[in-house]
Amino acid sequence: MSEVKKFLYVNRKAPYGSIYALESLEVVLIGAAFDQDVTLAFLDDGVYQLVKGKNTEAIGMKNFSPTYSALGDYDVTKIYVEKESLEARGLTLGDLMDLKYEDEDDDWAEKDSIRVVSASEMADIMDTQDIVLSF
Amino acid sequence: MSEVKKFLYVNRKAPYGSIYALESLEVVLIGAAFDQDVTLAFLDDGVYQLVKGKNTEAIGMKNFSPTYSALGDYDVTKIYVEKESLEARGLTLGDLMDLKYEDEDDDWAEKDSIRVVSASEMADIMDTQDIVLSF
Amino acid sequence: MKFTILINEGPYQHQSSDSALHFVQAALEKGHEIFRVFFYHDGVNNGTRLAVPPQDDRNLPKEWSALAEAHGLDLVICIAAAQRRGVMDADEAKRQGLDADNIAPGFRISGLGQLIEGGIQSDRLVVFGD
Amino acid sequence: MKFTILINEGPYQHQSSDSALHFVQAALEKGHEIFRVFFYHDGVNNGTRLAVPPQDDRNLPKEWSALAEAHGLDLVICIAAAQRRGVMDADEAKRQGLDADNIAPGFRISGLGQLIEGGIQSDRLVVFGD
Amino acid sequence: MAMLHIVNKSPFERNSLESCLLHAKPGATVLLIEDAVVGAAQGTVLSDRIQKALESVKLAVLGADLEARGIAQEKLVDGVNVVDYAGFVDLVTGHDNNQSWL
Amino acid sequence: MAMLHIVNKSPFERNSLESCLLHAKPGATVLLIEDAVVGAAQGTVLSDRIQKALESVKLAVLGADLEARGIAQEKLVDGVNVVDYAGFVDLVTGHDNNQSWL
Repeated sequence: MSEVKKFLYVNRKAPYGSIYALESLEVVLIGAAFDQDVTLAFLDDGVYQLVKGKNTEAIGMKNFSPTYSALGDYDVTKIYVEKESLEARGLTLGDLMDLKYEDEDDDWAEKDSIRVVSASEMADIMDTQDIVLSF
Repeated sequence: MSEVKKFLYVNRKAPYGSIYALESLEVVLIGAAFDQDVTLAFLDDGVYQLVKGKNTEAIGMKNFSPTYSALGDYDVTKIYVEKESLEARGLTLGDLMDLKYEDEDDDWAEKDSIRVVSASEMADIMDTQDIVLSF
Repeated sequence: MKFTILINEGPYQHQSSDSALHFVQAALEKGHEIFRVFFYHDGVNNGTRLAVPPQDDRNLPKEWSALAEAHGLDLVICIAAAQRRGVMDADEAKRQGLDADNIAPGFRISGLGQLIEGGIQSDRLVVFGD
Repeated sequence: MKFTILINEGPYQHQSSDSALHFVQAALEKGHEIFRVFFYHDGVNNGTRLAVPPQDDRNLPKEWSALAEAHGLDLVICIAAAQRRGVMDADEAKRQGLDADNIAPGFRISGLGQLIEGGIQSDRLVVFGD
Repeated sequence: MAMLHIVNKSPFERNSLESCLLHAKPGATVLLIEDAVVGAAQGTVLSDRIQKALESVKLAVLGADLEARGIAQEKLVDGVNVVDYAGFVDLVTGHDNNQSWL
Repeated sequence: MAMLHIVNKSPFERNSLESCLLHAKPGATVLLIEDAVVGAAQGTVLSDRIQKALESVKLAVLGADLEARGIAQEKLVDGVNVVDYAGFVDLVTGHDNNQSWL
């Protein structure tokens, strides 16, 4: 049981209306320490979690957007966002935060963590996982 | 503030998957003692609350269907069910429990509590309420 | 105007307690009266004094307690919903033979009739939930 | 096979705790092993000993405690989620300066790593939620 | 009478806004709070439905919830009004009754 | 690999079944539990969608939840399989992985 497993975190809910987005992120951060093969999927209303320019002052909650930017430092570098979900909500990649990581296998070149994929590609990603965590 | 107010209980959720249906019913029973003008509305998935022939043994929960039949005894006699909601779910009035009350203004004649109304009629019913309780 | 507020969800999991808190604060600032805040379903979980959220997060039960103290709010937890979910005051814990209670200051446990009375006595009743 | 179960919702409000309980019972009857049941989000509220549901209703925290005792189940409550929502064991209550705790027998409080470890060590992880 | 309808869930995820609009009478106001605010944006699969709804009802969104989801006011469907919590209170007192679509 | 997808919400209320079916690959199984079981009935606005889904995936419902909602097995769309909790366990062990659509 010491082999590396493929863990997928599926995010389908908007942030702040419920706590799932925040507490899901807390699992990802803790899970990063276990050296497994981690992938994050954002689809349906989950894409709102990555929208930039949030200001939570008036709702009195902590803005946890900066944590997504730190994911690269935790070696969480595979972040898939579904194209159809963005389009249905009038969003484009430009509306999302610019998440980066440094690729240690490529002389620490800075690369994009977010990859926009079709629903069909997302289905393929889901299909090949060992553990799918949804909240 | 001693006048009678119109209280509407709006039921839009299926039973057993969540507790709202059961705990809504508990409010209706307590509220019946306050001699207000009470109406119950069942629309969207709320219509499943009134479907007959339920058996909750295998899910290990108490079947609270019989409580709906007791509503007439609590003078809760206006139960509106939305036609469009039934139709979308392949249900007819015949699939629902046969809820009755005895009309004290009509020599205690037994009458139907459930009235199937259109969405437009439901909108009119909602519009004339003082207090709308949704769970 | 006189308001009664109904809260159907516990703190944090859903935004309803936050939204209700901001609504009540705004209503008070406008000079309205809050006749009662009634906590039902998982809403009863707003009334625990054992919550210790992270330092940089809001403490919702404490915010309700503080608001109640500052404005004399009547925060009522439904007894039936509270029994199901394990929210107890000292009397109720004793009556049930339990060895502990967890109710926060400013909250009281009472029956569903308090919700209906809130509806009757207030000009407006607003529901916050999932 | 070896299972880990994740429960994201509290008892009663949603069916997830009931569904998970029946699933675990069925898995045990088939001879499978339950490596761990992890309670996250409002799921931590399954671990209170202060719940007193009506006599004719099931007592979910007690059913979990009983199942844990009968089969040596490892019932783990997430510490961060529990702190937010007020589920405390004696040690944690003391550490936080609280005057009471409410954890039910058979549950233990630990970190999120226990969930990840459950995923790694088990053949299957099944999630129950809202 | 004019009624205030309060919707708090994303219309991309749940049917509550759709059901609300089916039952809101002309002259009513529909207030979007919490996750429901995302439904008022331009360029979504629901924008036309929102535009059409504005022919018979008034639509408002809670600005605090809009900001928290990173949606700029300029991105709202034309005719949607933005209110703060004080405005939310005024909407409740300014209508004869209200209903939350949970 | 064949995946088990678990859906627990009514498809008349939420988008989770729709999203699940969009992502379930041919050969996968979709299990409906809790409130989701109502989606497997005949004669609903979704029956055609369910019928079509059966061309590429297997569909099962948890009998315990079906009974609790008063839906007779004869009223299910043809081809939908009914399982008990033991059958639920077998579906989990009989597929390579599983995903809950919460």
